Amino acid sequence: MSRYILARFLQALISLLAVTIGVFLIVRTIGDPVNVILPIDASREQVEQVRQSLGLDKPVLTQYKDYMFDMMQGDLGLSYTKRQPVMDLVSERVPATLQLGLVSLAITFFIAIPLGVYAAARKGSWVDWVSRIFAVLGQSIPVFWLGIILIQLFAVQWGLLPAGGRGEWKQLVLPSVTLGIFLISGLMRLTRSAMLEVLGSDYVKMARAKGVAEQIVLWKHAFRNAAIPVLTFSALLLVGVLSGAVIVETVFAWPGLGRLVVESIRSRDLNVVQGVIVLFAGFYILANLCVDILYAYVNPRIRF
Amino acid sequence: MTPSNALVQLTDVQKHFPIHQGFIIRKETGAVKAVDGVTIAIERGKTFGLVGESGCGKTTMAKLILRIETPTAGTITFDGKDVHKLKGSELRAYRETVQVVFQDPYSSLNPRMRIKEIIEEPLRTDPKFTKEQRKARIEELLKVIGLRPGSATRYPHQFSGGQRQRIAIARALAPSPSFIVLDEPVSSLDVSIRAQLMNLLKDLQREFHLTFLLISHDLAGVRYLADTIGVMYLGKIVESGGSPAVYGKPLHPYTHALLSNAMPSHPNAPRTEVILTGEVPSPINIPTGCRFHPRCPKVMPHCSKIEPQLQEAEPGHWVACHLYGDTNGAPTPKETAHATATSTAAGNAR
Amino acid sequence: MAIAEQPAAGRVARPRFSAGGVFRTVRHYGIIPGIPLFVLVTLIFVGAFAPLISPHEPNKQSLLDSNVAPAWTAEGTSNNLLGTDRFGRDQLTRIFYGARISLIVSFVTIAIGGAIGTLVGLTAGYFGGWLDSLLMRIVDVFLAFPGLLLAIVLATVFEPSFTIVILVASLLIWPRFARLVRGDTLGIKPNDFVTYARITGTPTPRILMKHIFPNVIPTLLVLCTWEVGAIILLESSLSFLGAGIPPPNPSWGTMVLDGRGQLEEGWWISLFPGLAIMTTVLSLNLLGDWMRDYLDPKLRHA
Amino acid sequence: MDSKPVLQVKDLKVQFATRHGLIKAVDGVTFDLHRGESLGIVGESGSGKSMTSLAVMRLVPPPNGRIVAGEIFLNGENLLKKSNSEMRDIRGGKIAMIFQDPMSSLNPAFTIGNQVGEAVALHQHLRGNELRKKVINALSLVKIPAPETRVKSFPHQMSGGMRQRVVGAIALSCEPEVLIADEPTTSLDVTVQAQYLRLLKEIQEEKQVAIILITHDLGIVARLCHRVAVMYAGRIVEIGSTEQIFDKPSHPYTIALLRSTPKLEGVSRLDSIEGEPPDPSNLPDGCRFAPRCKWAKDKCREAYPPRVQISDGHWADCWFAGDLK
Repeated sequence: MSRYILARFLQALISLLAVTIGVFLIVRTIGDPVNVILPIDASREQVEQVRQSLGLDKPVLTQYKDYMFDMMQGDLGLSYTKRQPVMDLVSERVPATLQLGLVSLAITFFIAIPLGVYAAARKGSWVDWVSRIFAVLGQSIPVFWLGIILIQLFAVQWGLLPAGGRGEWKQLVLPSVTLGIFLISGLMRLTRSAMLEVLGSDYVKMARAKGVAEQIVLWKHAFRNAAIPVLTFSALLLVGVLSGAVIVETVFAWPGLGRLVVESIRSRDLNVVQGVIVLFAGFYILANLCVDILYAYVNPRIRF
Repeated sequence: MTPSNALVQLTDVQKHFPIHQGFIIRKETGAVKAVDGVTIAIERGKTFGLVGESGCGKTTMAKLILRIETPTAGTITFDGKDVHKLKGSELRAYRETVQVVFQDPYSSLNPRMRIKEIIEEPLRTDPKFTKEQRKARIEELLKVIGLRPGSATRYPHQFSGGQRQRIAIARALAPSPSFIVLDEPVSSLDVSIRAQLMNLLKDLQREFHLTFLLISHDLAGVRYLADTIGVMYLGKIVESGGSPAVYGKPLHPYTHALLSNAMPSHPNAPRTEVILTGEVPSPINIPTGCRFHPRCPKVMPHCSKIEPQLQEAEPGHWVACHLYGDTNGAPTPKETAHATATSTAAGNAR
Repeated sequence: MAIAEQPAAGRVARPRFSAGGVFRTVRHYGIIPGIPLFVLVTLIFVGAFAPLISPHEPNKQSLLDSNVAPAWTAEGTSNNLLGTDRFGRDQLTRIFYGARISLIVSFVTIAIGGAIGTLVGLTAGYFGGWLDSLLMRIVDVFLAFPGLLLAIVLATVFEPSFTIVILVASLLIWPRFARLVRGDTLGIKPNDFVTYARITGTPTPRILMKHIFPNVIPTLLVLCTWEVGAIILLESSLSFLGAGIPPPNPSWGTMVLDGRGQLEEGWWISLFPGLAIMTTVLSLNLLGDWMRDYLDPKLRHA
Repeated sequence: MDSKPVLQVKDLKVQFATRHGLIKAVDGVTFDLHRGESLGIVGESGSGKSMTSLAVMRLVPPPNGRIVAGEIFLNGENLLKKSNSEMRDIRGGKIAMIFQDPMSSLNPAFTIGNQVGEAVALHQHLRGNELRKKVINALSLVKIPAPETRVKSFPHQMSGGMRQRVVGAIALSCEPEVLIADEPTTSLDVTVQAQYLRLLKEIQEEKQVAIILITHDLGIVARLCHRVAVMYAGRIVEIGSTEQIFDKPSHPYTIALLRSTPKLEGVSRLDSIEGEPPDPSNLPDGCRFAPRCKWAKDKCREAYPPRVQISDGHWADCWFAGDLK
C-alpha cells in the first residue's frame, strides 16, 4: 500500500512539474510580457530595461529555475499592472473561492449521490425520470446564463436575494446554487450508471437471495462498489469547480480567484494569470492524489 | 513419437511469458510457463485431441502453431518445414493451409461485416481467385455448411450461435486448408446443437481430407472426434496415445482422475471415482519433480524430486510417470501399470 | 460539460446504426430522437443559410433602435421579432449568425480533435505496452488540465480569435476521444475475429480500419454528439469571459454578455441567445443519450 | 423420503414484457420436492430452468419480469402470498441459492467472513463470538482449509473452486430446507467440479437438505440427482427418477438429448437433433418440440399433448409417450 501511495505521489510531482513548465513556456516564450507592459511604440532602450528588470534577458531555463525557486519560497512575482506581489493578490482572494467551492461541492454531494442511487434503484420510476431530466438540463444550460437568469428573477424581479458581492450569507446563495446545479448533473449521471451496473451483478443477486433488505443491498452491497467510479469522478468534479468558479465569480462579482483571473486577462497581467493557474493546477493535482489514496482504501483489490 | 506421416510435428516446444515487476525500473521476476516442453506429432488426415483443464497451456499451443506467438524454445514443423522460419510466399501459403475455428461464435465474427465478406476474408489476398470465383466459392461453402445462399448478405447478429459456428467453419474451409485447429469448437453451444456440429466436422474431415487439432476439456466429445489423444497438465503432455488405448486403459494418475471425474452417461454406470485434492497450481510456480505430484493419489517419495520423462509404456501409448518404466533411475514397479487401470481411488504405491 | 461514460468492453454485437432523415427517424423510433433531431436540422439550416433568411445585417448598429423589446410585447415592433440590443442590432439576425459560429467552431474542432483523439486511442489500445502507457499518461495530463483556464492563458497571450477557440477546444476534446476509443479498442482487440485477421496475415492498418474502427463507430457517433454540445458550451463560455470569439462577431456567448449589464433595461437581450445555446446543447445531449441506449446491446435486449 | 413434500410448485408461469413481445419464460411448471431429495432440472439456455428457480425465490427481475400464475408452497405455505419482509426471512433462511459464477457471486468489497456472517446475523440473530463460530463452522462444512484465517480474506484472494465453496457456505450457513443450485459447477474445471459435486452430495446426505440442481448437463444429473425434470421451451416435458429417465426416456426431446450426447465409451455416430429451439416470443402451437421431432404427426402440431404416466412417478408430455422406439 505504501508503495502505491509513493508511486502516486511521484506521479503527482511529475504532473505538477509538467504543468508549470507548460504554463511557463506559453507565457514566457510565446507571449512576450514586454509587449504587454510597454506600448507598441516604446523605444529599444525602454524594452531592454524592462527585460533586464524582469530577468527576461537570461536563458529560459535559468528563468524557469528562478521562477520555481521563488515559488517554493512563496513568491509568484509581481503583478505588472498592480505593482503588488502576486502572492498577496492571490492569498487575499483564496478564502472567497474556497468558500464558494466547498459550499457548492457540499450541495452537489448531498443531492447528486442519493438522487443517483435512488434513480438507479427505481429505474423507470418518476424519481428516475425527474432526475434524468434534471441531469440532462444541468448539462445543457450554460452556467453564465443560468446565473444571469437567476439574478434576473431573484434579484431584479422579486428582489429576494442580492445580485452579487460577498459578505452576508444571502450573497452566497445564488452563486453556490448556480455552481451546484452545474456540478450535480455530472455526478448524478455517473452515480446512476455506476449503480445500475452494480445492481445487475451477481453479488447483488446473491445478497438478495440471502434475504438482505433492499436498503442494505443498495447502500452496503451496491453503493460500496459503485463508489469506486464515483470517487474517481470526484477528481474531475474539481476541474468543474475551478472552471465553474471562474464563470460564476464573474457573473456574481464574487471576489475570488476566478474573478482575479478574468480581471487579469482584461489587463493582460501575465504574472497574475500564471500564478493563479499554477495554483489551481497544484490544488487539482493534490486533490487527485487524495482521491487516489482514498481509492486504495475503498478498493480492497489494490494491495501493493 | 514420430510417425512417418506426421503433418505437424512439435519438438520440445516451450513458451514462457516473462513477468516484469517494479515501477520505474522494471525487472524480470519470473515467467508464466504456459507451454513447458511439448513434443507431439499430428498425423495426416487424423484428429489429434488435446485435453486438459483451463490454464494447462492448450490454447497457447494453438497460438504457437497459428504463429500468433513465437515459441521460447523448440521447433514446430509443418510438412517438414519450420513454421516460424517461413517467409514470403511460403508464409502466405501456410496461412491458407492452416486455419482455425474458435470457441466463441459471438466474438469470432466481425459484427460489422456481412457473411460473404467474412467468408471471403482469407481468400482476399489470394491471386488464384477472381472476384467471380470467390463469389462462387462463398455459395459453395454456404451449401457445405448447410446455410441458405441468401445468408451471404446478412450480418452475424442475425444468426444463432450454432449457425455462427457453421459460418466460422465455412471461413476456415474457404482457402481449402489441410489442417484446422479447433479450439473448443462446440463448448459454448447448447447441448442439442453440439451433436450437429460434431457430425458436421466429422463429415467435413472425411470429405476434404482434413487434419484436425481438437482442443477441448470435454473428454466425451474428444472421444467422439479424436483418433489420438494428448493429455496436458501444466504445460506438459503427461500421456498420449490412440484414443481407444487412453480411454480404455489410462496410465497416468491424472488421466485416470480426469476420466473418472467426467460425467457418467448413466446413473448406474460402474465407476471408480478418483477425487483429486486442490486445484491446478499456477504456471508461475510449477512444482518440482513431477508437476502433478502435489495432487497425485499415487505419489512416491522421489516424485517431488525427479521429473518423469515421456516414454512409451505400450506400443503407441506414451506416459510421463514414475509408475511406469525407468527413465531416471527411479525404482519403478512395472506391474502397477495394469493395476492402475482397474484400481479404485487409493494408490497402492503410497 | 458532457462526461463521456466508458461503455462496457467485451462483445461488440451492436446493430448497425442507420442515419436517416428526421421524418424517417420519427416514424421509426418515435419522438425522443425526433424532436432533438428536428432542432439540430433546423440549426444547421439556419447556420448554413443565415445570410438568406436573416431580416437584417448582423453587425449593423442603429442607435435609434437600441433596446427594442420583442415583437409580442407592448413596446415591440414587427421589424425586430426578438428585439434589439443596446446598439440597435437585430437579435434574431444575430442568433442566426451565432448558429453559424457555433457550427463552424464545433465541426472544425471535432474534425481536428476528434481525428487526433481517435487515432491516438486506436494506436494506444491496439498496440498496448509502453506506447499505450506513454500516450495515456499524456492524455491524463491533458484531461487533468482545466480547459477553460488554458483558454484563458492563451487568450491573454494572444488576441482572442476563432483559431484560439478552435485550438483550445481541440486540445480539450482530443484526450476524451482518445480515452474512449482506446477503451473500445481494448474491448474489441481480444475478440477472435481480430485474432483471426492476424492469423491470416492481414496487415495491421487493414485490421485497424476494417476490424477495429467500424466497431468503434457507434461509440464515436455518441461521443461526437455529446462533444459538439460541450464545444458549443465552451465556446460560449469563453466568449462570455471575453476570451473567445472577438466582438462584434455575434457569438451567442458574447450576446449573453452584452445583455448582462442591461438586465433592468432589456431582459430579452441575454435571454434569447442563452435559450438558443440551451436548446441546441440539450438536443445534442438528448440525441447522444438516445443513441447510446439504442446502440448499447445490453440495454436493448434487457 | 418424507411423504409430504417440502416444496411444491404448481402451474407456475413467468412472463417477460420486451420490445419484441411477450416472452413466456416459464409456462406452466409443476413439480414437488421432498426432504433429502435432489431434483435435477435439465434444459438448454432459454428453456426457463433458471427463471423457475428465481421464481421460487421470488426474485424474478422487475420491472419486466412477472410471475403471472401458479402457486409455490413451502411446507404448505404459499410463498406467492407472503409479504416482502416475510419473503426476506425465507430467502437465505429456508430457501438458499447458489449461483453459477463463483467469480462474480461474491462482493469484491467485503471479506469472506463478513459475507458469510451477514446471512447468519440476519436469520439467526447471532452476534460477536457466536457469529464468528457459526461462520467458521459454515466454512469448515464446505471444507475450506484454515477457516479461522480465511474469514479475513477478500474474494479476489481465492481460487475459483474456493470461492464457489464460500458461496456454498453462505447458502448452507442457515441450514436451509431447500437449496437451489443454478449451474453451480459450469465455470469450474473438471477435477474441481468433481470435488464440488461430491461435497454437495455429502452435505446433502448429512443434512438431508432438499436440492434443486439446475443444469444443462445430463451427466451431472446422473451423478447427483434422485429425480430429473427435463425442460424445453418453458415447460417440463418429462419428469421421473434418474433411472427411469435414463433407462426409458419417453419424451422425444429426452430421447434425442441422450442419443446426441457423446459418451466416454465412444459411439460411432451421434444422433443429432436438427434445427434450433423455438423463439420464446413466438412459440409454436401444439407441442413445442414438434418442429424438431422426427416422430411428429399432425396432431403434435395442433394441440399441446397431455401428461402421460409412463410408470410410477414417471411422466412425459407427449401424444405418443411410451410408443416411441
